[in-house]
Amino acid sequence: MPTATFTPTADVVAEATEAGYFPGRHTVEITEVEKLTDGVYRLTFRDAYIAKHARPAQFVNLFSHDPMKLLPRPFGVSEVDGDLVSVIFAVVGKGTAEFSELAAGDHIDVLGPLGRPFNTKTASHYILVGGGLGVPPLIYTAQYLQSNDDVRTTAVFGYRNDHFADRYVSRYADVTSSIDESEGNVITLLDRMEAAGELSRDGLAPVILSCGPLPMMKAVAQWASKRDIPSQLSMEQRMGCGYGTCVVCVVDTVDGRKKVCSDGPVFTAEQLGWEA
Amino acid sequence: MPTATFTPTADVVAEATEAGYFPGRHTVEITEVEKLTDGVYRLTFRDAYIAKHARPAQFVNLFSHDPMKLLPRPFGVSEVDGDLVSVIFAVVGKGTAEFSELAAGDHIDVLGPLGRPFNTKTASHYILVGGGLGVPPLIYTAQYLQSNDDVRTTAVFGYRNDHFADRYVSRYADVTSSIDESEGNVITLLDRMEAAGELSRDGLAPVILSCGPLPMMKAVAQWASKRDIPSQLSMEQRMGCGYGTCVVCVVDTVDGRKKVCSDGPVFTAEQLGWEA
Amino acid sequence: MTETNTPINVYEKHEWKHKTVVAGVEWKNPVGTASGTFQLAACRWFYDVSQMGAISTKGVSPVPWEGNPGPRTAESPAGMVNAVGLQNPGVDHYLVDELPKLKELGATVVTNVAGHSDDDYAQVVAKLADSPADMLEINVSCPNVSHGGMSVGTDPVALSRLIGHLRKLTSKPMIVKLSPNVTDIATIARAAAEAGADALSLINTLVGMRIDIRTGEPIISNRTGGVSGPAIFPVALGFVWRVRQALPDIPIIGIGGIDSGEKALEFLYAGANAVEVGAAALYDPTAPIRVARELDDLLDSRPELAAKLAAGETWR
Amino acid sequence: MTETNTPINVYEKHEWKHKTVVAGVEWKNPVGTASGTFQLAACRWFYDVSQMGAISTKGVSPVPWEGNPGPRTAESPAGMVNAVGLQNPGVDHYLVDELPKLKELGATVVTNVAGHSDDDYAQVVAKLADSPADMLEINVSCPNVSHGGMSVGTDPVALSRLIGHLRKLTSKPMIVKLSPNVTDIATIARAAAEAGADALSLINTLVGMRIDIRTGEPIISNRTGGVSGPAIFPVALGFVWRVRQALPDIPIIGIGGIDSGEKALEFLYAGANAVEVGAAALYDPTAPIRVARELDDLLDSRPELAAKLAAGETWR
Ligand SMILES: Cc1cc2nc3c(=O)[nH]c(=O)nc-3n(C[C@H](O)[C@H](O)[C@H](O)COP(=O)(O)OP(=O)(O)OC[C@H]3O[C@@H](n4cnc5c(N)ncnc54)[C@H](O)[C@@H]3O)c2cc1C
Ligand SMILES: Cc1cc2nc3c(=O)[nH]c(=O)nc-3n(C[C@H](O)[C@H](O)[C@H](O)COP(=O)(O)OP(=O)(O)OC[C@H]3O[C@@H](n4cnc5c(N)ncnc54)[C@H](O)[C@@H]3O)c2cc1C
Ligand SMILES: Cc1cc2nc3c(=O)[nH]c(=O)nc-3n(C[C@H](O)[C@H](O)[C@H](O)COP(=O)(O)O)c2cc1C
Ligand SMILES: Cc1cc2nc3c(=O)[nH]c(=O)nc-3n(C[C@H](O)[C@H](O)[C@H](O)COP(=O)(O)O)c2cc1C
Ligand code: FES
Ligand code: FES
Repeated sequence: MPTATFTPTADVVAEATEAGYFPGRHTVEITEVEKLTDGVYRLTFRDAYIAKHARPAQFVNLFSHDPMKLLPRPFGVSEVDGDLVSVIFAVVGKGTAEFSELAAGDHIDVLGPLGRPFNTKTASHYILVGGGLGVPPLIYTAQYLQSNDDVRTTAVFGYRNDHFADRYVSRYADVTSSIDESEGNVITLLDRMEAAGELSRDGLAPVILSCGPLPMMKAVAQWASKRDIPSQLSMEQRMGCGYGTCVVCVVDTVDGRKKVCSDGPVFTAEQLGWEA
Repeated sequence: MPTATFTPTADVVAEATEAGYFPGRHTVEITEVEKLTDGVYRLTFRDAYIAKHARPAQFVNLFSHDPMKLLPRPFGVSEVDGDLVSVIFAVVGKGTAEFSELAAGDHIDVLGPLGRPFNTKTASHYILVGGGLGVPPLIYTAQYLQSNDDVRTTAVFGYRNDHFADRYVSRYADVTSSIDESEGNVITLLDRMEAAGELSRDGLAPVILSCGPLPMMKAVAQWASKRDIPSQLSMEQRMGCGYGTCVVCVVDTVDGRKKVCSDGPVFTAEQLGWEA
Repeated sequence: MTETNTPINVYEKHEWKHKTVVAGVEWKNPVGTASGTFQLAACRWFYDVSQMGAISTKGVSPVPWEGNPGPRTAESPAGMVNAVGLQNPGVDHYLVDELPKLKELGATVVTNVAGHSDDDYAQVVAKLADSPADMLEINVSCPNVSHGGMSVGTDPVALSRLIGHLRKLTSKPMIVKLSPNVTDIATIARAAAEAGADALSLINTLVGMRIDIRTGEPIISNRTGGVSGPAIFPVALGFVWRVRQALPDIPIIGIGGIDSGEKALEFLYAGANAVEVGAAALYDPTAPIRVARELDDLLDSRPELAAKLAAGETWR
Repeated sequence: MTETNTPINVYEKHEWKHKTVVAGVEWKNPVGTASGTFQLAACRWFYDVSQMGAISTKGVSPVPWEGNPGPRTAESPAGMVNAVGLQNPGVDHYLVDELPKLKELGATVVTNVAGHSDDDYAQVVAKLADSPADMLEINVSCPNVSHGGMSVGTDPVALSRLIGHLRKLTSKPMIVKLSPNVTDIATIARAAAEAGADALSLINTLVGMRIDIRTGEPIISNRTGGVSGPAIFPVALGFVWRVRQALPDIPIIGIGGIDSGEKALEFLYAGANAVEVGAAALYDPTAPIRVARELDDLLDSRPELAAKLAAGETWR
């Protein structure tokens, strides 16, 4: 069945990298689409380039097969396995509804990896504070840091109800704790960690990496700021290109309006003016 | 793979006919796509309603899977076999290029049958004069008239080179004669028939039913008119709806501009002012 | 998540849950057909046309018009270009044929009026004054005729004069159909309203064209035509929004690229009282009734909006 | 049959076969990037940007502008709506950053100029007068700023005054970029030409919007924005056609919905000397160079058109 209008050359990725460029939009094969919980799916595709280059909090643009829907759908990379790349997404509109109906063997157009990653260069205890559909990039952060002996990771995830991502993040994080709305939120968990003296771990000072709904991230940034814990927040905005050329994806920072896709998605609490 | 924007109800045809309406646009299964010659294909789909109701020179609208391409592509019904309907088409643009890449098991949206058929009510010798991609509806005309003992049919087909439709029309027509550009054109064949005294057959007076390029049809109409042979011509025009509501598909007739899709596609030589 | 993904059986008997009122005229639901894309003789075979909110019929002129020669259409991305040039059999024929048949079926009828001159419009409106038409829709926005049509709809002074004149000829609710091919829609809309329009409908088509790269020549005989279909949806919505901002009270019928209940709903949120479905009916004959049904369901969960519409009010 | 269906390797070394000349400036090929959809820092990683016919850079203002708050975009059928509001780091930054880097790479540069007032434009043009920019493109057509921008581009008197003024400040070839949101494009185009424009580029975006049916509110913070992408292609083509009919001699750059060599070719047949690719570059980063390559091949079989372009002439 003929679909996408976009017809990439035989092997965009190989041709681009050979010529010294980033691969443009290209078509990849889907290897799995799995339902995690109501309205939440995990989609895996084969892309050696993205698998090799993705860094924590970087995202990929997925494109609809419907040429009526031209704009990219950005999703944080949630896991990498060999040359397989996974994203986890919630069905919120027409594009994600379409993606949820894809299956192994189908194809999809992608562009990526995109965005500036979390800064994970310091030897720290990275507390990965995620809410809702902000958790996927934090799963990958845990995975990415797993082999790094100089750091420790603790996942602190808040869910509406089903703890759908715990089984993924717990593969990689040193500690996983999660909570749902019936019990409290990520601040509840952070408070508990503090009370238990677990903010530092193995002598490593805490750094918060967070992704989730805006109110949650603001609360987290302020909570951290009060304790002098540095925090990095991964932001969302509607995008035109995802690679920095159109300036539509802005958030307000203390240095003016910045592009989520290429100045971010990661910003520090200071940049966002979110200190307590 | 999700495609067409159009999502018909479970069974538009059954629901519509049950309620006393014509079936609207609906999705059918393709059972075969066959290449007949360079750039010419025969596409067969399953549609009991169209199979049952189609009359000679009626057409069906086929729709692209690409929602960028919304307008109908009209094609004359070329054959019916049980509940299977065939069309034969040339690849001339993006829509037909897409259709040529479809295969058995794919689906396609259709609307039809549409248009006013040839008048084949008289007991006559119907001479089916077709050129190029005008031949498909004439194949079906021959098929439709095959079981009618009161009439005789002779196919007179002109091709650019490959006589791709002979094997279909000769299944049904009493006589099939064809020619390609290396030898002459349909007028050459008509002249030969006249010379051989074959314009009437079994005492039945000739009526010409024609479909093909405009210059050919004009020549045929004038040739017939000079001999007082009635002729009916099946016309083409770019369409908006195909069912008579938008008035975009006009041709000029002696009674003013008429809709090819619902006043036609069949017009008489008199209506078109094409008498010699 | 898309709210209307259960397929609708458009043939099922349906009791409309949410009506609208446009300039005092009750529509069974807020969805009409758009002028030029509905002909009774064609559409009645596909669905129960009387179930539409209203039927806006093809523009009628004082005498039969033959329109432009073919080809009259070309495809464009997610849309189409047309240059029919208002071919129609004239108002006298309309009065004995299309209109009585539609009324007999129980349809709410909006009679679309075309003209090449003020006098043309006046002749048609005068003949329709005592007819059973429920509303008149004065088309001052057709881009495909060289006189009248769009030229009146782009000039506030000419428009005001025309509408003022027509106002004296009829007490029927009079909708003025506006062109998007203007610099300042608010001024045009205001001119129509102040001259006596009871309601506005917009948009008519955007001027556009296609060229055949095999020949280098325009595909349509008239060269340029009017663009319609999903492609123009955001533009149409923007026009309705701006007119609503400028004129808080006038009833507005939103038109342009509607092919789903969701798109219809966007128009209602932009401040329209009702909408009309045009091009979608061409590539999907039952689209108008499907859109009406989808919208009827979408309004279930929006009681505040539904109540406003039923009271002849709007969201903005 | 589509003529360009062999996939093109945009990374392959390519000798351009068909150049164009716009207001005396030679472009390697007739395809440029459209302003606001190209930033060197982003696009250079995806393809050799110096290979474009020209690079039209993001509108620059006398001082840095922060633009509109987010969200700034919404999707529309086969298109998008944007309301960036001309965020840019200002002309001084441009002169030390984007421009020298582009020239160093060997690009032909069209510097797009933005302003809120005549004086704003004048300041930028004055600063660019001695710069290595190859051409200036005066953007009088941005729908997303409340002063200047589109308001100048829709008023022939204001436009004439502005262009006349700028003409005195620079001898660089000056393109005036026109808005489609006008009643009478021919008058506007003529005003620009008579005031000293060396060329015209069109179209900028059409005003439009989207509403979120979950909230009933506009998606874009600025409420309305500008529509671009394939959806606007036939409208853009119609504008170029009409300007070419009105002004047989002025060089025209056609813009709007171009995503293939075939669509670019339609603009050339409508009378454009060159084209620019905008939105398509957003959802497909290498689209501009692919379109250029596809067009280069299409022109092979159209030697008459190719010869005219190379001589600075047009098809019509
Ligand atoms: C950097 C980044 C990373 C993200 N990572 C994830 C993730 O890992 N998992 C996940 O479920 N979601 C993630 N999102 C949100 C996700 O991009 C949107 O939910 C998705 O684009 C919605 O597409 P749709 O077609 O279903 O919605 P529609 O509303 O039909 O889409 C219409 C347009 O709006 C855009 N849009 C709608 N909602 C959003 C949104 N919240 N953010 C950005 N654009 C939006 C779409 O991309 C599209 O262009 C991320 C967003 C950003 C910016
Ligand atoms: C009543 C009728 C019966 C037809 N029967 C046959 C048939 O049996 N076999 C066959 O090969 N062709 C037939 N045609 C012509 C066929 O419809 C076109 O070749 C086809 O629509 C081209 O589609 P495209 O997408 O490939 O071309 P594109 O040029 O990409 O199409 C763009 C638009 O132009 C329209 N269009 C282009 N060429 C024509 C044309 N010649 N006539 C009408 N619309 C056109 C398309 O339908 C579409 O809306 C018939 C046409 C009509 C009107
Ligand atoms: C083929 C065709 C014919 C039209 N004829 C008329 C007409 O006679 N009078 C009128 O007011 N509008 C006419 N229109 C405009 C439509 O009513 C409508 O305003 C426009 O097409 C935009 O809506 P859409 O995108 O839903 O088609 C016509 C449109 C089309 C496509
Ligand atoms: C995100 C975005 C930003 C734009 N910014 C500018 C600008 O700064 N100056 C300008 O003259 N045009 C600007 N435009 C308009 C484009 O240059 C172009 O005229 C328009 O988008 C139509 O072309 P397209 O359909 O190929 O995108 C912008 C368009 C987009 C989509
Ligand atoms: S989405 Fe285009 S710059 Fe960020
Ligand atoms: S195509 Fe619409 S009336 Fe014939």
